[in-house]
Amino acid sequence: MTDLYAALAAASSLIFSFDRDLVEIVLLSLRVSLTAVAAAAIIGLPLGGALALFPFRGRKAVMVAISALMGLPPVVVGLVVYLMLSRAGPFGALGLLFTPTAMIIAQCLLVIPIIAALTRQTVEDLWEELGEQLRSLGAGPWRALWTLLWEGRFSLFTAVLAGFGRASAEVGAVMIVGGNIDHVTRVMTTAIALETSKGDLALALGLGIILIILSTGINGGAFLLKEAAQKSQMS
Amino acid sequence: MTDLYAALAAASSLIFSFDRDLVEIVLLSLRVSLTAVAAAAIIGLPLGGALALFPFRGRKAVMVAISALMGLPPVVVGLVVYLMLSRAGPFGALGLLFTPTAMIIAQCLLVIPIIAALTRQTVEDLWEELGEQLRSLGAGPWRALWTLLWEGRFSLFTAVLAGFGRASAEVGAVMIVGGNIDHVTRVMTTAIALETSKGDLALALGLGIILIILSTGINGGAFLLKEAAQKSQMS
Amino acid sequence: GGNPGAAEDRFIIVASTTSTDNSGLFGHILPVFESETGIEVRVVAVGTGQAVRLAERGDADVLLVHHKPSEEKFVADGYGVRRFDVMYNDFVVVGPRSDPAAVRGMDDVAAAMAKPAAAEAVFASRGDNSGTHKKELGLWKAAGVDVAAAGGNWYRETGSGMGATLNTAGGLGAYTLADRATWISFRNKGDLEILVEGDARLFNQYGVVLVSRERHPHVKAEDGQRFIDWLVSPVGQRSIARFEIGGQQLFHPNAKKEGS
Amino acid sequence: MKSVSSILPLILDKVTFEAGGKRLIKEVSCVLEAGPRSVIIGPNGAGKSLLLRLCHGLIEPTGGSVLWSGAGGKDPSLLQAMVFQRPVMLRRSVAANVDYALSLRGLPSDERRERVADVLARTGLRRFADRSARVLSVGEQQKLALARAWALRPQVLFLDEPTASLDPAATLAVEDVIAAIHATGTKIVMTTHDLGQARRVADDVLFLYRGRLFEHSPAGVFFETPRSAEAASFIEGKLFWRHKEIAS
Amino acid sequence: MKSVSSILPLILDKVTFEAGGKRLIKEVSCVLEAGPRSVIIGPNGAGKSLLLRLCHGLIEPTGGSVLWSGAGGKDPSLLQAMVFQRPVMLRRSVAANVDYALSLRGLPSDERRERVADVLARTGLRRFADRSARVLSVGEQQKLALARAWALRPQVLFLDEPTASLDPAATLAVEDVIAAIHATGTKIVMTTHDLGQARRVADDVLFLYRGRLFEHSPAGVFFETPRSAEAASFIEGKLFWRHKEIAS
Ligand SMILES: Nc1ncnc2c1ncn2[C@@H]1O[C@H](COP(=O)(O)OP(=O)(O)OP(=O)(O)O)[C@@H](O)[C@H]1O
Ligand SMILES: Nc1ncnc2c1ncn2[C@@H]1O[C@H](COP(=O)(O)OP(=O)(O)OP(=O)(O)O)[C@@H](O)[C@H]1O
Ligand SMILES: [Mg+2]
Ligand SMILES: [Mg+2]
Repeated sequence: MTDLYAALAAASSLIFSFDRDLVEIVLLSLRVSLTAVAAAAIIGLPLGGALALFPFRGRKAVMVAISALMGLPPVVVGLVVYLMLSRAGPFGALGLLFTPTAMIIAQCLLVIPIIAALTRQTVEDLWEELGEQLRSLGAGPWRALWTLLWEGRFSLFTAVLAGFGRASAEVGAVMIVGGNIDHVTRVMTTAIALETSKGDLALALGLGIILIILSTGINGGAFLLKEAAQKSQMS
Repeated sequence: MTDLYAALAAASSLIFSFDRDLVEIVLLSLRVSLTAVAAAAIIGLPLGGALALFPFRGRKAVMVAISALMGLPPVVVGLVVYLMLSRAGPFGALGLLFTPTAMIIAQCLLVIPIIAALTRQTVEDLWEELGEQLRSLGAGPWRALWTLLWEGRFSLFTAVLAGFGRASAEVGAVMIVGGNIDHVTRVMTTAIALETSKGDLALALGLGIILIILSTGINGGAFLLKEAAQKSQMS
Repeated sequence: GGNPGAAEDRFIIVASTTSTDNSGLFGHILPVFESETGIEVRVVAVGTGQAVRLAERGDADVLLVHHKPSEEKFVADGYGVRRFDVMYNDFVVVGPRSDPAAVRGMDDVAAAMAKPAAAEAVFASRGDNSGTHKKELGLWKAAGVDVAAAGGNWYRETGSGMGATLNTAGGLGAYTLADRATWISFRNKGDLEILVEGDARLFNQYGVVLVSRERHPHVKAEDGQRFIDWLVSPVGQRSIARFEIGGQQLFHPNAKKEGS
Repeated sequence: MKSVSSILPLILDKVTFEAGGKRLIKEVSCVLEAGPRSVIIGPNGAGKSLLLRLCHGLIEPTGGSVLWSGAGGKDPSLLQAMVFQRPVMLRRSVAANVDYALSLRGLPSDERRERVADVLARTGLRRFADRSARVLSVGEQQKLALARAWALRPQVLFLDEPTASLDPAATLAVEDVIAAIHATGTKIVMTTHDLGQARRVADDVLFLYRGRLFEHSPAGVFFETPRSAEAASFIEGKLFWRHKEIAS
Repeated sequence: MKSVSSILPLILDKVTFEAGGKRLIKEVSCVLEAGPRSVIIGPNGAGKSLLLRLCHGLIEPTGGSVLWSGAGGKDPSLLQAMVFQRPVMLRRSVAANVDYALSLRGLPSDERRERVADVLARTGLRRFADRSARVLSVGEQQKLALARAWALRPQVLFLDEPTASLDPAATLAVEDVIAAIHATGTKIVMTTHDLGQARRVADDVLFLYRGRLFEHSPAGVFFETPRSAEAASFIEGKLFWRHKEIAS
């Protein structure tokens, strides 16, 4: 219990001292996770929709694969991206290893299956309701895809938040491809892992509390925006 | 690239040699993740449904909190559970630390917010369609909750799979509360993390491949069961 | 160097171990080097095994670890240019205050480690091929104990970093082998304390190697070499010696004039 | 049923409903007594469905009050049932849809089985009992919705255009069913666009137009001598929107 | 429109449709020519909606064939439109629902704006243009669905009970609208339960019963001298299911 109090104390002292290192880490965390989720949404939403709407051979196999990839361990994604970006790997020349860009790539890969799988389900449910009407109006599969993504935007929002949760929580991938370099690629989760490995559990927990506060802020903000949009379209 | 080939080779040799340690690790992984997800579903499905249906003060705050908790880093969950179960903690007397039970508890906590948040969305969508009819028939909120969970069972299935993905992928929490003790609490993801830190990237990736194969098998099996159930209720 | 361009682009990557970074040593000495040379040092702190692997693949410019045989092999295989001694500290055996195997104060570390094995008192091993783990395996050999046969019974491999292993040892009431730097900076000692120290076999040498540009043309050899030169220079060595936690010096500089 | 005292009369006092910044129901006051079949008529968008949902308690008035004055403290909602204009079916079989409604009233399973079989036979749905309710044709779904509400044996039955999608013979049959239900003492409140049906079924008529209750009179009086000009032209089948819209 | 050659006639050859292990449409063969308004009638569950969906290409027959013999290789689907029995609205405004349909045909935005305004005015929905389509009353939604289909100016317009939820005056107005659409050369294929409407609108009648096409005759012939006993009793408003079900 003392550790929990110590963690709360550590968190509040970090917050109120407005530690410059902490601010840097927080901003990098946000930049990496938000960019990764935005990219993953841009890929995952149409991908999931396409899986729901386009009939092709092996579609079910792809659906199972995507849903299995939700269970992709971050460490494995990290390793694969590492091998690709490593100097000895095919994209080594880009010099992306141990940079925030590498972290964004890894998180994006991690989040795509989540957004795609959840989108598939939502779009499939909407298609059951609207499919015949859209086909009757002459919407081709592509057009139907965009229409259903738009129709389902408020439900899909939750899918994107789930993806953001995964990105902001994971440490395995960014640790490997980012290297947790102080002032360069250290983010909240790698900082937490570092303090844990040092055995400083209170500080680790304190950072965890700050991460949750951040995540709550972002989710809350997004939620209010969604509510406002939903209300305005109701009238 | 050679590393990727080496990984494939490592994976296939592990699989075909039917390594006894590997079997042990795989079985423990399955036991931990499946139990955790089952428990999380039992808690998260009604919880998410209740959030969608029961109006109470602060409901929106709880919704935001749950959705923020999807971004809970496994390490933080691990630390909290660790502090609870450690000898010095409030449940220390149970002697659960560094046992599979501790790992199940940690993963369950990690997965509940995911299942609850996705369930909330699905049940809310169904309520829009069926709500007035159910109220007219005289279904109280509890009964409506169960009815909607049942009506949405095929969509909710995807939510549970997302939770399973998270559980089977995470390493931070089980590492801390399980301790990655060989033959006792070593699971696939902690073994992967270990091989990575040893620098044996090929073996780590090989284990990752096996984990994905496992996860694909489980998702595929679940998917086929769902399809069969869906077909039988269509007629 | 690979990229001598704008000042903020001027950096090297050092693959090192968690013990050096987690203890805060780099946080102490790097600002000195950076302000002197304008070269930023980016430290990727991982297990020794992973650090060597990173350097072999050309993902670091400099390797700084604490397992001499691996470092020498690294040079011999043509991945590294030359190895330099930098500093040392030592390992300690820590265990629960109650000391069920009664090893407190022994000065023969091999004999001391044989006792928990005989008494089947729990011993937590890193089990991760780190420098510390390799050292521990060497000591078991000296003690004549076959840990592979011990299974998960009294010998527990945690497969994690030093701090985490210390935590696990604390939770299990187990003995473990730790490097002194991590032990001193470990802030969650709980019930653990140092039981055995001072044996010459617990000596822990750190070495530094520049990654070969012949093998990896993009390596920033000039800047990397400057860092190595600085580490073994009197200024660098003094900097290392001055790093203390709670009045205790963590690393002892011992660079020779010549690399090995 | 008979043993339970009636929750009626239902008293609407200046009931107003606003949504989307519009006043959709405007100060409607009326009393619906036990006994007579009340039929609400009015053009599309007049607010008939909103008014039924207000009476049934599915939406709350933003002004005024809805009072079941006979309820005397007990919960009136379990003594009502409603057939919606767009029937909503659960994702289960036809029989299970009726059974579900009955299980909500806590009826024992053998009585449920009996009532399910009874209402399905009387609405001509017996051969669909095991079919998934959501693949039924629209008319069949409307019959099922009626069967489901009927099975509940409510004191008050709200029907929102219950025969809109039924074939002529089924429409007459459902009118017979309504008469039979009414004969057991159930209060009927329904809407319809079929003026012939209104004449056949109504004991009293509520004429709604643009959210306002223009008339509430006995059926004979209403159809013979409507008080308002709006009601008169509605009965004649004159088109409000054409005149208003195209002229405007 | 006029410049495009007609995709008609539509030829159904032994069209059969099975689902859930049941044969729901049984070997229906007929030819729908350009010109006359074809009205499909039959009791609930006869298969009218299924038949329209088969013609419109929304579902594939499990036997037989549906052929647009005038199409000559080009895609017939963009020259058809359908008003569903249960209108389905997108989650956007009334005007945007019509506009969306037009945008699918690739019309320029000013022509779209014009057509949207035109059809909304003609169906009395102009004042709802900016309202969310999903809060409209059922009747208003039915009008909107008609407006949306109409705006597409199809060669063939399928209407599945387009006036089921409309008030009497709106029903007559929609019949006028249908006549106007027909006058521009559009083929009308509709279902209705309103026999009066069928008499007013139909040029030829298809009588469907239990998935089988019993008759396809000119309207005058059908209503005066129906060939089958089933059609005769349907016209008289006799109830099939009561006799069949309760007796069985
Ligand atoms: N949430 C809402 N926001 C804005 N307008 C609404 C809302 N709900 C209903 N309306 C409007 O209220 C009016 C009355 O609707 P209601 O469904 O009661 O009509 P109705 O009399 O049942 O019509 P119909 O005969 O077509 O079924 C309609 O014009 C509808 O567009
Ligand atoms: N997927 C399906 N599985 C089983 N039965 C089905 C399926 N789809 C439709 N049916 C059945 O087919 C029959 C014809 O349906 P359809 O909707 O065409 O009837 P309809 O003539 O349009 O009736 P209504 O006048 O009520 O609209 C109905 O009895 C319906 O229950
Ligand atoms: Mg209505
Ligand atoms: Mg139909």
